[in-house]
Amino acid sequence: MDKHQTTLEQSIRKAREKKDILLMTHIVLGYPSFDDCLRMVEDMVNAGVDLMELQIPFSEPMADGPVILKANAEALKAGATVEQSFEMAERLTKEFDIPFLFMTYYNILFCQGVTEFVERCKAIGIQGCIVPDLPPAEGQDYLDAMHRCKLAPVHIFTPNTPEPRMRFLNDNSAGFIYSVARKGVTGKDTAFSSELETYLSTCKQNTSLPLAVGFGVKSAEDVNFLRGKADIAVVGSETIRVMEKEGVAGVRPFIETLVA
Amino acid sequence: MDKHQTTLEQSIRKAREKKDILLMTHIVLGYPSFDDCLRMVEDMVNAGVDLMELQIPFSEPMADGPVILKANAEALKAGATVEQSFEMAERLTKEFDIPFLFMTYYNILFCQGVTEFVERCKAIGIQGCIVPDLPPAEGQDYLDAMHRCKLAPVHIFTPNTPEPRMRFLNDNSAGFIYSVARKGVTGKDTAFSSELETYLSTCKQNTSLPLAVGFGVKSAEDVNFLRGKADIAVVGSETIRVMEKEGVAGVRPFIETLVA
Amino acid sequence: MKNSGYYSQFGGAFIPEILVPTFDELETAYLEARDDENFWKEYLELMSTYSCRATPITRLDNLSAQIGGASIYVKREDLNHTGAHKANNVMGQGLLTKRMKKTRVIAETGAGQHGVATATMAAKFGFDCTIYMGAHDVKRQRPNVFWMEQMGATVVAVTEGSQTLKDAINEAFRDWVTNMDDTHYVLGTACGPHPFPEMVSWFQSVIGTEAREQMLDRTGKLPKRVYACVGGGSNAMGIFSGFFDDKEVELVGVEAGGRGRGSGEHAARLAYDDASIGVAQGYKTFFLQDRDGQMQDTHSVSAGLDYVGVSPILSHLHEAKQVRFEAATDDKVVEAMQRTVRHEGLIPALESSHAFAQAYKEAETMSPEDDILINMSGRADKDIFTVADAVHDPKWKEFIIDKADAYRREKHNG
Amino acid sequence: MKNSGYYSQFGGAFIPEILVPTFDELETAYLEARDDENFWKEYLELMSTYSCRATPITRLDNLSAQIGGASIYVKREDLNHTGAHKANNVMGQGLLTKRMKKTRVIAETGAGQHGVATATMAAKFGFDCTIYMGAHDVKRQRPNVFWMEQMGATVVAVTEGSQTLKDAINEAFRDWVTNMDDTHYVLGTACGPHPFPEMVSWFQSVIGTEAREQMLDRTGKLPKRVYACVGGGSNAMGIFSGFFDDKEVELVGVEAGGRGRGSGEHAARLAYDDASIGVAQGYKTFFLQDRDGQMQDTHSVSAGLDYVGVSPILSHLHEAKQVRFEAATDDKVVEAMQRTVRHEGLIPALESSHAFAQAYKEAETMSPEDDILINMSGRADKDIFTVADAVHDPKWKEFIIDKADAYRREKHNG
Ligand SMILES: Cc1ncc(COP(=O)(O)O)c(C=O)c1O
Ligand SMILES: Cc1ncc(COP(=O)(O)O)c(C=O)c1O
Repeated sequence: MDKHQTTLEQSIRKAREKKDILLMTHIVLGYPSFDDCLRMVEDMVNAGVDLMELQIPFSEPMADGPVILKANAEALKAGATVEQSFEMAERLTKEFDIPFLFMTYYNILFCQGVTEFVERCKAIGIQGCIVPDLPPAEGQDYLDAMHRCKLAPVHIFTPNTPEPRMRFLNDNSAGFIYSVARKGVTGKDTAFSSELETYLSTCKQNTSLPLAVGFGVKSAEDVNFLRGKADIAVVGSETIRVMEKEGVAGVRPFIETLVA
Repeated sequence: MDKHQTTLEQSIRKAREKKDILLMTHIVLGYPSFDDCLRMVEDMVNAGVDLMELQIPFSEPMADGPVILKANAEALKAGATVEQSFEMAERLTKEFDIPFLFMTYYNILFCQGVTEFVERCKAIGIQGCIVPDLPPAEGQDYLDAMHRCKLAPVHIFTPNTPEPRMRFLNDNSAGFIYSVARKGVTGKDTAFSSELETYLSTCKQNTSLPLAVGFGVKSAEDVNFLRGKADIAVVGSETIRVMEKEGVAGVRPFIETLVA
Repeated sequence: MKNSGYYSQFGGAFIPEILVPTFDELETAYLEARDDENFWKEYLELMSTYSCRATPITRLDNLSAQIGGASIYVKREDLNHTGAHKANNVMGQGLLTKRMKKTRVIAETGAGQHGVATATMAAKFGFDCTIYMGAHDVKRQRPNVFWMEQMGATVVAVTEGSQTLKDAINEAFRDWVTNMDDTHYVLGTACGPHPFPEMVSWFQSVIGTEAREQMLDRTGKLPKRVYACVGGGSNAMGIFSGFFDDKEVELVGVEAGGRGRGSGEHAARLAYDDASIGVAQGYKTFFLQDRDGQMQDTHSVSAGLDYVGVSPILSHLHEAKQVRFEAATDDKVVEAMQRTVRHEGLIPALESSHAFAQAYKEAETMSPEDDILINMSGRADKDIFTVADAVHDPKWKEFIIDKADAYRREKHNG
Repeated sequence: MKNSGYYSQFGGAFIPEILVPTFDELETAYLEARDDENFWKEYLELMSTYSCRATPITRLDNLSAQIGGASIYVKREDLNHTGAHKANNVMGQGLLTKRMKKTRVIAETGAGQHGVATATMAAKFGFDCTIYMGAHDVKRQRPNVFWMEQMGATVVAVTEGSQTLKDAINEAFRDWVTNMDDTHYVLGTACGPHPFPEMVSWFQSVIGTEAREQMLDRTGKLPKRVYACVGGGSNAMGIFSGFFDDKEVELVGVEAGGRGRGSGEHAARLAYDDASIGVAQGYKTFFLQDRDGQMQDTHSVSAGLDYVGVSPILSHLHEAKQVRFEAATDDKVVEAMQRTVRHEGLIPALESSHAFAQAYKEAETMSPEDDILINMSGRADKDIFTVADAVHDPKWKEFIIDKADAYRREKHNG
């Protein structure tokens, strides 16, 4: 993929001019309900979140841990469809002035038709996609469509990824690189150590894109650690955990502690 | 075994001079108790029984059917021993003037010592033995001891026994031949038919000894059928069945119907 | 990734980025093993000393006569150690795990058969072992769980999703993405991301290689048709692969027809029209899914065929018309099992009984000159709870109730 | 009777007169079969196509290393069809039954293993089949009863005596004395009246013949000791007979030590001093009996060794010091079973585990140059109720209680 600069990347770079580090959060569309999602997004944006992943629920979320897994299952049980997810996303992109990405599994795209899916993303103002079970080698159609639509296909760096592969992934990505800070699925703890620092600097060396770091971020301390080492801190499962424990109203205060 | 005439045979032949057919009954020593056995023998003798089998209980009565099987087990459960059986038999031979035989399985003899067992039989007035799991080929010691003591080793003819084997069994027997009227264990029904008549005449042709016929005799009609075809009608399980149904007191009336 | 592992449009490796190096390593190890003559020798040696390969071929004398059509032969994978063809695959992957110097294995299991096989292999090789099993299946298949635990395996009851096989697979992948350094994931069937479909089929090919030779030895000719049940597709791939070059041999895959066509309660991905192409669990194939791509609940009397996807290689062979797919319904399957038990003294697993049901049906219309071959992928004697329920045995229920009462009393008294 | 079948003072045929012609016929058929080369060929052919003979020899790599003494090999009779060496005997007697043109078979069973094997054989040969089983064992071994019934056998629960194996034998004889014309009694072990001990040992000798050759092939030498569990003695006779001419091979029979020497709760007829010579069930041997000759109650964790008598041939070999007898206690047996499952992935039947227990104990004191061979007479996976109880698995009990509750609800609702 040749290195056009996407709107997503531009927005990130612009936001970074004003902030040391950006905050990206994650919700599962339709969990606990679409109405609650709307409220949570509103609260998060008001609390200062800079960009958001909207996960379209899938019945087999292979790369997700227990918290998000359950959220996927509950959303589907409550009847969430892909169509509803698109409608909700369209509303969110219209109402809130931050970049939104879709996160979902490949079968959702595949069953909609990859091109149709991407074109509809474009139409409703989604700026990028994260598809964790679609390596670039399997996803040429997808990459082509994203490229055509000037959307950002985000790929993932892991502590296991060799540097040549990082460069390959970078070449196939746009918007930013999503770097996972440890092995395993979403929602487990990571020790924020000097080892992690080394890893992040390797990541930086192998991408020209902004760097998001995720998996396990759950406190202002964690976010602070990433300041200067990454562009975006990703808070995923922890938001859902807070919401499950304290209700939708608990999300905003939690986010505010992170950006404080 | 050379053909000495035993006291048993003599008694049978003498009794037959007065009666068309003799009646032999069967009890299991110690069932339901030794006292009840005593009473039953008394009643049977008074009712006109001509000779009796006293079964020493054994834990594995392979050739017995359910009624006698259970009687064996109950007697043992109540604590019956071989010693007690001997004591009871001694008392019976003293008190009642009919021939008594032991019926039991070989292990009882074997564990006492075959010679000791036989000598003790002699000493207490037992006139013969029926050991259904001891074919002559396995029982030379036993045959020798019985012969020495002039006791009667009784063997069994069955509808399956070929004639040469009948003659062999006859040669190894004394007292009488016990002819079973059908296949199977004790206590099951037999159809008293013309087939049976043919079988009994074959039995007669192959023995010089009196012929007892058993297995399934349970009414005056059955006994009548045997008149002229055999010397002794054997009533086994049926007496025990009657006793179990009607109590010890029911035995005498039952026997009386048979000899009427 | 050296080879994306496609069979026409099916297959691939749709895996989380973190597993990419692990799959590279696995593929390399697998390809090296395939190139190394000694590896296959060692594998055959292991299977002939630890299990009882070559497994025999048995002729069904009574049923062939009764049915009055084709002469029926059975490949006896039920005689394998642990009671099914699953042994072939796990032992092969065990050798590969050793080769990769890993010390821990994980596996998914539905019926429990693959879990027991993997736990057995782990005990034999001295590996740590964790088995993922849907909580629903843990309940249904306690005997298998018992043996896995006795083997030293940790059995994790997966309470996510439909709590069955597909969820156990997802959970095994979740473990793997955390522990790939020392852990090999012993996938149990010819599904999943490349190289699993091909690799599992390779290990199972021992069935077909033996069977072809045995049929020639025994009858002087090739069978007219070969039947195998199809869950993920490994036993079918195993026996079919012996006959791929024999165009005159018709290969018949038999899926779980459950409550029948149109009932929505079955697991027939290729024989019925309810499945569509999709990508899940790391590979592209026909899945029983809704229009959004969400996987649907499946149903079968046999836990081992009760699965949403199917080997991508079989999807390809289906489209290429090299394998014919049929489905046998629950009632016919139980009937075929009982008939085989009653008249031949063989106890086919409910899974395998699908192949028997279809073979009996077709044998009738064939000539006594024709031979057919059924793959008896496993034995049912360990599935007694399922089988007793399937045949509604009242004495069994009484026995269980009495046993439970005794356990309850025991609890009370001490 | 052509030959009274004595082994020094043990053996004989103490049978009711009505069975004499039947035993004559059986002995004649047996002797003719022995003389007929084709019979043994047919037998081997049947065993290699219907079961998986030759069964392999497996080396216990992990436990040999762990124990650090002798190198331990296992003869895998567990891989037989129906899961134990019992298959060898029943298939042989099945051929003989056909030869005698009989159409019905009966058998006794304790653990149920021989009952399942006989029912299987009957299904295969198309014989009617009745199995006698102590009512107590019917309760303990419902899974086996279930399979016998599925095979079409009638299972009669014997409510006489101690309601276990010996009573089932008595009852089978009672059936036979009624139905000898069309019926063959398939005795399950190397006991009973002549020719059973010799005939059953003959069929089981296939184990020893194979094992001797396999050990030579594998290790280039004979094993120093051979271990087998001893119930009636058939699997022991089977494997030992391969080595009778090898004076350097020590043969070790392992009986059920139950709760130990002196406890009165065991089934050790030869290893302990509690048994004496007697005659019961048609033959003379060592029995656990009281001074009057009444058989005593025995105890073992394994139903298949829980028997009052023992093969007369083994009693002879015991006296002749050609076989050494030991007893393994219940606790050591369960431990040996668990150890074998955990570290080798083999699931020896509780019966077989007696041999494992003794072998492990002795291996320790031997040199790594020495090989020993254990006969794994059967697998335990069908005995899950007994095994789960023996290892006190709480999850198993919960499972049974839940299952029972479900059955109860079902009854209520429909
Ligand atoms: C006996 C048996 N047969 C068949 C199967 C189905 O698997 P596959 O289609 O991979 O052979 C299973 C799965 O558990 C099984 O246990
Ligand atoms: C697996 C197994 N081993 C051993 C035995 C004991 O019998 P035998 O001593 O005749 O081999 C039995 C009897 O049921 C058995 O099932």
